[in-house]
Amino acid sequence: MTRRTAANARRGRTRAADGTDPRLDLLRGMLRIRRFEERCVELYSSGEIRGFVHLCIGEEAVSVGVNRALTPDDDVVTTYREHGHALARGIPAEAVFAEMLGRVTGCSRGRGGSMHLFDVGRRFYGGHGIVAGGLPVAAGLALAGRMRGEPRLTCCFFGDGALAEGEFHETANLAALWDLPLLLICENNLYAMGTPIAREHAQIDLAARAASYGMVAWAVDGMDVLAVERAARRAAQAVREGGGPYFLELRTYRFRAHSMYDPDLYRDKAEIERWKERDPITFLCDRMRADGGLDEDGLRGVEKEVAEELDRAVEEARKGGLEPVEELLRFVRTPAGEPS
Amino acid sequence: MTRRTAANARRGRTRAADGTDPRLDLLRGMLRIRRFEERCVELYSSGEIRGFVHLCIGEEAVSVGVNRALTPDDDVVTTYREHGHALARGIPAEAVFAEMLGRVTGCSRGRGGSMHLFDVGRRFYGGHGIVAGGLPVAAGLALAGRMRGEPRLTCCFFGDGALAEGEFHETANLAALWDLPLLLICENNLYAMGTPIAREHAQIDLAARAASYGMVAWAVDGMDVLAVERAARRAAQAVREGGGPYFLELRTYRFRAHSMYDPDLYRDKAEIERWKERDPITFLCDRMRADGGLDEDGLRGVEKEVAEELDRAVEEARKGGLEPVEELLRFVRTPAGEPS
Amino acid sequence: MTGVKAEPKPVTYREALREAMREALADDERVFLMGEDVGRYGGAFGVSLGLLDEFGPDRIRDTPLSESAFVGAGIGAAIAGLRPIVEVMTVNFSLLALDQILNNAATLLHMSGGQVAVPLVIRMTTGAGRQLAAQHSHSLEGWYAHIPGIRVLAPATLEDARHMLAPALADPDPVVIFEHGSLYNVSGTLPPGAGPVDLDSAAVRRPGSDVSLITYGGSLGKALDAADRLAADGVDAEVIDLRTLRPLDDATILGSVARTHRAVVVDEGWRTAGLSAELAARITEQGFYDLDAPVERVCAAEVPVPYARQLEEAALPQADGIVAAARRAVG
Amino acid sequence: MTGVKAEPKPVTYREALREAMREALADDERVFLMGEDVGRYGGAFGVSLGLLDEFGPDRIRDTPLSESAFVGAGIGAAIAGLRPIVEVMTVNFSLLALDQILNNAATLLHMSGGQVAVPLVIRMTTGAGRQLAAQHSHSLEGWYAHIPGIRVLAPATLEDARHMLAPALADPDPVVIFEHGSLYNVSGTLPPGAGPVDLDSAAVRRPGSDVSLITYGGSLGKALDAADRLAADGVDAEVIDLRTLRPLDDATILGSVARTHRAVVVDEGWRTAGLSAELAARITEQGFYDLDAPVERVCAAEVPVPYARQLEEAALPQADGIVAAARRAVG
Ligand SMILES: Cc1ncc(C[n+]2csc(CCOP(=O)(O)OP(=O)(O)O)c2C)c(N)n1
Ligand SMILES: Cc1ncc(C[n+]2csc(CCOP(=O)(O)OP(=O)(O)O)c2C)c(N)n1
Ligand SMILES: [Mg+2]
Ligand SMILES: [Mg+2]
Repeated sequence: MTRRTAANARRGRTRAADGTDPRLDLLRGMLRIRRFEERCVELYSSGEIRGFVHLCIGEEAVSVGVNRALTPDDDVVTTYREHGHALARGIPAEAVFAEMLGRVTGCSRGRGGSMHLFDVGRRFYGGHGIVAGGLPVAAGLALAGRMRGEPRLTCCFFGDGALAEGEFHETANLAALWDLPLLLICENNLYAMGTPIAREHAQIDLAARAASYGMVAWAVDGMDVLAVERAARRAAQAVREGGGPYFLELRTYRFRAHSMYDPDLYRDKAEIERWKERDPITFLCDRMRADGGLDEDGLRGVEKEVAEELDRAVEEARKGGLEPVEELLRFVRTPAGEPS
Repeated sequence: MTRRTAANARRGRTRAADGTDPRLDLLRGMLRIRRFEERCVELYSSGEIRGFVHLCIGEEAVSVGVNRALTPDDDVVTTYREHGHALARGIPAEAVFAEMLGRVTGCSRGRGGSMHLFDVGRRFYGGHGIVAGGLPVAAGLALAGRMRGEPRLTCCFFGDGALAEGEFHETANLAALWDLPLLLICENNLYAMGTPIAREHAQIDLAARAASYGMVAWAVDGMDVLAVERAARRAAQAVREGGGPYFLELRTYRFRAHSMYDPDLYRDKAEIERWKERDPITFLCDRMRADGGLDEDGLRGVEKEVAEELDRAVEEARKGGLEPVEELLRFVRTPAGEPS
Repeated sequence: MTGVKAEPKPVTYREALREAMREALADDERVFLMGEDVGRYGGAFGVSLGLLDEFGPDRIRDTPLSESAFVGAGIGAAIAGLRPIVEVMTVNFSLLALDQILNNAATLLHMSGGQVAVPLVIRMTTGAGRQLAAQHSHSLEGWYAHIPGIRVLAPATLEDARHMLAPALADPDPVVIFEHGSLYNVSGTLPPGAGPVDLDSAAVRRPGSDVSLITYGGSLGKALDAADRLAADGVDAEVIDLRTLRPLDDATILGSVARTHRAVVVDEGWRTAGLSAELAARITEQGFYDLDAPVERVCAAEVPVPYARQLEEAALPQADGIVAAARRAVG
Repeated sequence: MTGVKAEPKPVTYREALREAMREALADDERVFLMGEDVGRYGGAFGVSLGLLDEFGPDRIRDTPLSESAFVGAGIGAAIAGLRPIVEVMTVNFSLLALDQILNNAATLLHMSGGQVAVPLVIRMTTGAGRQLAAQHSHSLEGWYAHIPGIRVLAPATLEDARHMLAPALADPDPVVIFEHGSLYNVSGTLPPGAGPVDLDSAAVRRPGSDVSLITYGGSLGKALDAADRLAADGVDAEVIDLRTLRPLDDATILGSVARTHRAVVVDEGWRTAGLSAELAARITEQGFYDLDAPVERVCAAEVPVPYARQLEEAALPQADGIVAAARRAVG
């Protein structure tokens, strides 16, 4: 994107060619993720989705805002809390539902489930269940882009807890040392499972920690999708221009428990309520209403659109077949002959 | 030690009760390590010492200076480059030679060799061959001291290369988070094997990196034993007073190759010569000569003393027996009955 | 009516583990628990729920996400004379601490010529069966059983969950305890007054004369089911619960095979170079002339465990496969 | 005199490995080498000496001491279509990268439903015998052979050192290559014009009819010595070099045992639940009625490898022990 359009986006007030408010896309993107995950809860309760499921409800501004700074050529590597990242990246809701329902039509043919969404066509490289385990892989994707002189960058999402792992440290040093085109997105929701950040890190200013490796690092309000988009665009541009890795700490909060198994007994309800007042969706709606960018019809329209899409998606996903057990051993190794 | 004696030591000019210059001990300590390792080279060439041997020649000021700040109650954990740390800690030269000769009289009964010197009586917990692998163990020793409210601290030596490992990162965060009584001694000799620090770390100011974990960190001239002692005493005192972990980066240089296997082709000879001009032993001698703290007789006397000790030590070490192979499986587990 | 003993009230496997820790913490001030979310959260699987309130944050320590550091710290604390129980949330994450376990915990005693003992207990959840997919479904007990210097335990019953920890803590050297994720909610009653488990002996959970089903941990239930089904058509299977995976109790295993002349090993780990291979090899080495048929192995298929239910079920040992293997063995 | 072929000049195992890498780097621009000290230092064991000058720092990459990061980076680069050769200095340090190898390299293809292939080659030095003590003497090939999704190679000869890399790089999935530290200085001549090794087949290094000695890597030489000594007193031993440790070439192994009716497995790894157990188990499963005696295993003693020479020698498989085991087998 050019500096001018970036500047306009920064003001967040430009009109798209068709005269609609571009913020509507952001709103739609976040609502879509929110409603998608609410369906996940239903499907989990009905026993159709199993295993570990980690919701990002409350954190939608991160996936939607960051994704605006990415091109289809960029790589994405993420965590088990990745429904939002996958949907924002453009993986159809139907393929993600199907994956969680364990269908062969799922984006990982039902072999991955909620934690392991993949879509190589969209350069979406998962869906990693080992905390910080995706970081070295992302560094390697970035290294390949760099060695080939390709314009792409690699965007890697991870949590605040991941920073305590050795794999974060080793990757941060490697990326800074080799000037890798890596956009490091730390989704700081203040908790690693039940452990608050202050009991996880001696230095809780995570951007400062990252900067100590000699890379540029900013802390951003992760509940304001426009601020997230702005920061992500700036960082992405700098990375593309050869500025080496950039680190963004997006301060956010998860409104739901860590996973479906988590009784969530370690957080003070008042704290949760306080954060819900900063709900990224209401926050954007209010701003758009304030300056006339949105009216009730508009909002209802978006809600309806999303509801219809998700109805269809669940319906289609349910129609997906199951991988026959005869196929169990397929994909352990690439069969001779298949292209690598 | 009291602040006053510390201050005197700082001036490095106090006279011991017997009127001798206390710097003489530092000189003797460093010379002893230097000559000890020169014997190691001979014993290696003669095939009596085998395996990996890593010399600290050029870095003697670190072990001698730091050890002055430790009490017999403190714990020491170190690396494979630990002859100097072991000798400074008081492990008899004979026991260390015997270990390298693989004798049952060695400080690890011949099972460890050069890289794995142990002496639990002196709270010397090895001798670790995995780079950064000793750090978590040191944190645990410090944690135990802390949980029991004991006054001891744990001193852990490691190299500049070790900082790149995830185990350093995890340990640094844990130590700072839990305020552990840990004295972290980074022996920065500017190389990790053949890799210069600038190709090892994006941020080569290692003290700054350590400080980013929220602990106090200083860089010190590791070729000036008085400066090392001064800094170590200050840091140790602060740690004992509950100041949490302290990190000292001691800037030094190894005059010899990484190990006996290393042809040392990656360093510019001129660089090595420049550093040799800062030889910690000559450096101290010159200062002592300058202010009358040492004359040629004095120096000859020390050399003679050391030579005689090492002659005896080698001789005694060679007399040590070999562990019978029937004992091979001993110490894999503690035999039932033996105290734990 | 008087003189009647009160019915022991039912407990879960989870509660039995917790009770064992509570007892250890209360009886020995050197004991403490450390790991990710063991405190405020109560443990990823709720095993330590409530212990923080009872024993405080100094002895029930939440750690950062740093498997290598906190396992290594457990080693150091053990060396210093404490008795740490380190919980590694699951075996899947223990790879990040494996260097500390192999190169330090298991090695220091020998490498120091007998000076540095490491009385450390490490607990971890293991196993598949809950649709957690490839990265959260490992069964790597066989890897740990390969390491000289450590003892490896796999409590499969309420009694073992309740009574293995005390002897593990009494062991002067490192002990790794594997808790199968499918067992935590298993509930039953504990025989009152049971004592510490003998950590050197396997247990015959069901005596039988025609074939020995040898297993441990999460597969014990499947083996017992298979035994019932075999009984229905006249095959009398003996079921051995290894309990201790290192060192293996050869006497009990070979004693059983000497009676039945046929053995089926059931292991949720992958087949190649796993624990099942060791059992098959030992039985054949020591019982070659007792065997009427080659030792059968029922293991996990050699595939990263998939999420989809039908695929996961097909990937893991099931009663059907055990029955079929036993039938092949009895020919 | 004309028409005489020039004698091929002697090369070392180290040079053969280097030549294989040079060829790969020259032939395919997607290939690059990355690891600790592979560049300026020339590799801890000198294998890559000179390659930096020839191919430059972009393709001969020195990495920081960060096993997990640079192995993971190799995985990422492979996914992106490059063909990285990652050198992990020794297997002892590979534990720090094992999470990346097991949970990513070996798992991504399946977990992604076939989308994410990882054409990565990892080289590492393995083995004991040079008095490097416990932390530098591991033989963990058996652990790697346990992992579905990866291929494991152990070149034991000059030819294999020279000709295994090309097919390994051609493999669309991860390959781990173990180079035994005692082999680097072995020298000999390479048959001219030899082609890529068939990575699916073991090799009969010495035909024989009385007993099969089955081994790989650093133990091959010991097995061949043992075979010579056995021949001296009339026992004709066949020596099998596995070459590929995963997948195992059952046909060659069982074919040999079908002829000799006796097998001795020689493995420098620890005995319990190692590769030797798998070999013993498979041979018995598939060759039960061919065997005249139980499969013998000659392995490392179950102890952290000690420094002292006499202890280290006693801890490792030696020709004496192999001869003794073969004699037991032939009864
Ligand atoms: C190496 C590793 N250790 C532990 C776990 C278990 N676990 C899964 S998520 C999680 C918390 C991670 O917190 P954070 O990085 O902040 O991400 P968030 O879940 O908050 O998005 C833990 C401990 C794991 N998956 N991997
Ligand atoms: C985890 C690990 N990786 C690699 C090695 C091989 N190795 C031994 S020493 C060394 C260099 C360490 O450098 P530094 O930490 O600066 O210590 P120094 O040798 O300079 O004292 C390397 C790469 C090892 N022993 N452990
Ligand atoms: Mg978090
Ligand atoms: Mg160094």
